[in-house]
Amino acid sequence: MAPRTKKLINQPATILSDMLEGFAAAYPDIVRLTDTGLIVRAQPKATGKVGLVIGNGSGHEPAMIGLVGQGLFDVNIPGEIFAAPGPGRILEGIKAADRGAGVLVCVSHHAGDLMNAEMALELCGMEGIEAVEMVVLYDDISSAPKGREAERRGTAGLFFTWKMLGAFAETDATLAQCKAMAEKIRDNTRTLSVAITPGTNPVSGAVMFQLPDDEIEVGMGVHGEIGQGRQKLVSADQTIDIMLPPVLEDLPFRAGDEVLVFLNNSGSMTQMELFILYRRVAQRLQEAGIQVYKTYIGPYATTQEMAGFALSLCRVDDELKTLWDAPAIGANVRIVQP
Amino acid sequence: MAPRTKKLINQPATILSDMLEGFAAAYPDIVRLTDTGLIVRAQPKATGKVGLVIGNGSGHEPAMIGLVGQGLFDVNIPGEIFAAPGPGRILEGIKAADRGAGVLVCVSHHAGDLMNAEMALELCGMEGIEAVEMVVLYDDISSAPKGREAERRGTAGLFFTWKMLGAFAETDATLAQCKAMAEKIRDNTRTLSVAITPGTNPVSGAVMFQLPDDEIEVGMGVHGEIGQGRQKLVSADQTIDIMLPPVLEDLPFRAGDEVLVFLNNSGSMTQMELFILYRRVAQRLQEAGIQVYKTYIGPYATTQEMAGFALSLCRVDDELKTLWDAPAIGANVRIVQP
Amino acid sequence: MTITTQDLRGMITAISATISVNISMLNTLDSQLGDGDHGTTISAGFAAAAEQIAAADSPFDVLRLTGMTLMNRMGGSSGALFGTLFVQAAMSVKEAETVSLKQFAALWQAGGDGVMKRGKAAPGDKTMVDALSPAVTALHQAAEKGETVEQALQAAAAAAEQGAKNTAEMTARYGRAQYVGERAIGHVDAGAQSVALMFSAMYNYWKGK
Amino acid sequence: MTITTQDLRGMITAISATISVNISMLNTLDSQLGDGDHGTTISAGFAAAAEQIAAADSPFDVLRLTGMTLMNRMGGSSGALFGTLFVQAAMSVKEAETVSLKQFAALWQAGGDGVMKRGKAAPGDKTMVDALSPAVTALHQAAEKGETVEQALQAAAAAAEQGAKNTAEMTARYGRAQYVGERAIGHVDAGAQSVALMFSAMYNYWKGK
Ligand SMILES: Nc1ncnc2c1ncn2[C@@H]1O[C@H](COP(=O)(O)OP(=O)(O)O)[C@@H](O)[C@H]1O
Ligand SMILES: Nc1ncnc2c1ncn2[C@@H]1O[C@H](COP(=O)(O)OP(=O)(O)O)[C@@H](O)[C@H]1O
Ligand SMILES: [Mg+2]
Ligand SMILES: [Mg+2]
Ligand SMILES: [Mg+2]
Ligand SMILES: [Mg+2]
Repeated sequence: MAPRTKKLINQPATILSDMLEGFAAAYPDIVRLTDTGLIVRAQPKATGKVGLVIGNGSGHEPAMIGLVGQGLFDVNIPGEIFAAPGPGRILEGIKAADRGAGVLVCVSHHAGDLMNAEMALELCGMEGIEAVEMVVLYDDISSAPKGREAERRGTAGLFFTWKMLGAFAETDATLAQCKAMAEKIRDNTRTLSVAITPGTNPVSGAVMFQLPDDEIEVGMGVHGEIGQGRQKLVSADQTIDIMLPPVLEDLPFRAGDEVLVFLNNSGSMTQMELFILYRRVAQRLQEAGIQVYKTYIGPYATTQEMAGFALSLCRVDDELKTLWDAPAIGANVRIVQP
Repeated sequence: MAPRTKKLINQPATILSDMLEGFAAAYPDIVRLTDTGLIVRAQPKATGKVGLVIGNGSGHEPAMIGLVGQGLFDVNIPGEIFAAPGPGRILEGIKAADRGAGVLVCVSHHAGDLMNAEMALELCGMEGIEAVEMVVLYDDISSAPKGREAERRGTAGLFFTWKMLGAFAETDATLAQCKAMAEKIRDNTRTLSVAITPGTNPVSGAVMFQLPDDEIEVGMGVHGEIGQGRQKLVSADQTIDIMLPPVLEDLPFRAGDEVLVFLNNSGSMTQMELFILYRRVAQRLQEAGIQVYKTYIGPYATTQEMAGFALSLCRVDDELKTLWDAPAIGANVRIVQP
Repeated sequence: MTITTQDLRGMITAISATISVNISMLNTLDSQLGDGDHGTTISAGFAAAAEQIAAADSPFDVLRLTGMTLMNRMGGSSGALFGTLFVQAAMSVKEAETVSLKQFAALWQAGGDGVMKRGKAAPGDKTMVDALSPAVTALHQAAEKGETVEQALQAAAAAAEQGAKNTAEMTARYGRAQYVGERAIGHVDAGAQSVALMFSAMYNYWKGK
Repeated sequence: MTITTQDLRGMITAISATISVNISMLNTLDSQLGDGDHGTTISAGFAAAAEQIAAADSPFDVLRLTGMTLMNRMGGSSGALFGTLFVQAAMSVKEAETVSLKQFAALWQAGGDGVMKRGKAAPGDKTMVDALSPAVTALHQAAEKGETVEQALQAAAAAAEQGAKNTAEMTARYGRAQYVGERAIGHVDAGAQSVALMFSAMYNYWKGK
């Protein structure tokens, strides 16, 4: 059949399997594709360490296939495009990640991800698998007001949790400690996104939302969910001046705090633009007396070729700084210190 | 002034300085921005090693600012958008890269880059700086026929040279050996690109070329230079079936060869598509009896938000394999083995 | 008159056939409020379920296998919810060899309760619940009145269809449709329409047998 | 009548002024065949050069500083080529305190040769050379005939303008225009038009002084 969008795919029905086969073929040192469509580490971590698992809709690459590897996830269960995998597949993922010290099922807060993970845990209960915990993560300040944090969506800022939790789960941390660490990172993270131009759904070929040539959408979700509202397209500096204050106020981040900063490329932002944007972030944080410990700029959770970015901050203490600096070697996300 | 394209910049005139300031602020561990607008390593390499320098037009990020660092370049001289820097600035870059063992000026073959580098070397001659050599690199099989390789343009495949030459220049290799190594890698590399949708020039706001909804351009250059000709948009597998044979025939790559494979994201290709494309590359190479040593998939030389990719192969021997596997830690390009 | 295992298999097969000819209609509905994939997704789910149940030999087996297949094949929220619908329905006929109309009403009641518990949506929230809930009520009423299975299914199908239609007047609090706010008004919810198609397919199966 | 250092400074300033009011015309020409930045680029180059030469106190200094500034400020091929034009022109008047018309013709000849050596393009290749080369010929002829500087510049400006116009009929072998192939026909080369503007500005300077 003719491709329905100007994308280089074979056919909508095989996007997931074609992608996973190509991905696994490209990175045999790092990942392996199982018969049941799981992405697992090429070298499983040592026994006696907590396994980290996540299931998610595909179409957001590198999330999450690119985040399986040393210092990151043990197993990813990729679902169809923008649809979380079902509970049976999550259960398989849990089993594959078990190294004898229990498994933490990580959930980026979206209805489908949560429901399927809940059902997978019910299946664990029925099968007598006990050392399994679930942690639900969220960071998007535009998706629910302060005071109702647990209703918020999981977006780009979860990258902080995956990176640092991944490092923590390489230590002798227990399952309960891992869960507490994930919550600690989550509770110190806040994110706000902006979209400039839409992406297209690779299955249906539909443009995911409409945006006039001179407008931006603040608070856009990772599937093109409408956010807080439209604003006029302004300069890079003015865009940061719109986005940073609500992020800072929400936690709040205060003078004297040390933070990690992440600019997530939603798809087709140029690095040029991201560096121009980061310049203003650095200026404003310095003015506010907030110190940047490390910066990460790049794609993590993309929305196909949507142009836009997320600004995410995580407040860190010495423990988190050490975890951030530990090596992480996923196929598409490699964090190593010089 | 109002932005002239839907990009998050401040104004066309300050794109370069805004970008460089933000970039340097984001990666203080890896790079430093000098008063004269050079990007240099935060930690200069030890004295007695050959310095590697490159100047180039900006707008292709991560190329080349993102490739300054350990195991990569010592100095990058970023020019204005799509315009090589002048000879005076290249001369400054040469001086900044000198660690007492000479400097190799690398040129990605484009008229402006070559002329300005030639003039910089003339300036070196006038100033009595002697230990400077120039090497001109090219890889794009669509830009001149076989037999006239030296007329070809430098495109995405130069990534192989930068990576492995960078590793080589961390050893005690001499200037002459470094130049010979660059030529060796160049002479084993072949590349072909395809564009799907155009990017916009961030200075003029102009769309860089026009392409009907159902066509692709094979042989597109990194500034939107028209290639071999238009073809109908076909599936991912068929696209590889069009692109791979001429690449293989040109060197030629033969059964029994070992190769590095690189898929360069020209800007807004999704990783999903690149993995789907890579699947077919791996299949076809296996059929041809050509063994893949390592694969790299990601952006190196982008053309703003152009959608498209380059397929590049480099034939390697044991020496090159060791150089590929050495750690490279640039701001936006980190190659480390698990 | 009771509903046999074979009838339940026939109904799932009929649902699969009906949904498969309505894929683009359901996708179009979903594209107004969501991401436009509901028809593709649910059709793939029921097609797989119809295959899986070929050898199922009890009402419990047919319903549970259908539910598990929908869950794992569809994924996402709708896989979880349509899957839960059938899995919970199965749980209420665990030991039964055949299903009376009263039991039939009760099993959809159990399934619907499972959906509401899993997804939190209540009637009026512009979801599949708005078609399911009136259909269950219609089945209960028919059972109490002593109507035939065919009459009951006809009433349930009509009630589900009306329930789906009514979603056009609502704004959504759950699912992707919650993000379109007031713009949702005027559009029928895709999941509710699927439920209506399910009951209509079951009625047609029964009428035609 | 000779050309003084002050005249050369005045001519560079005049070129800068003329180019600056033609930025969008030059950008438009370049956008037909290249990337649409030629006007912006060359205008920035000459504006910087006009500043740099304020204190230059010999013909060599004025021309060399102009060339170096164009090179470093413009970058790209056009910076290299317009820079080379002036740097090579400077080399041919190294010791001179003033410049005769004959020397003036010779310095542009040297500059033009430098451009052709650097860029490889010959007349007919649809580049700045196609305006430069007839202008140089016109200067030589005027010098041989013993015409005034003003007459010489008028003839050179007219020849350059005609040379630029003629590029419309050509296809390109150098510069970005080489990639548009036959589609180049009908469009004037931007760099050639800049050269025509340069000579026209120099003529107007001389006429107005
Ligand atoms: N929380 C919920 N409770 C009940 N039904 C829901 C809920 N969320 C979504 N739905 C139903 O799912 C339908 C969407 O299904 P589908 O398009 O397959 O999934 P997705 O929204 O993940 O693409 C909606 O039309 C709605 O009827
Ligand atoms: N090799 C060459 N020889 C002579 N002139 C050239 C050559 N290459 C380019 N040019 C001139 O440069 C002009 C383009 O200048 P400009 O737009 O500033 O540079 P770029 O093409 O790098 O954007 C062309 O119109 C042409 O006159
Ligand atoms: Mg969906
Ligand atoms: Mg240019
Ligand atoms: Mg949907
Ligand atoms: Mg140009």
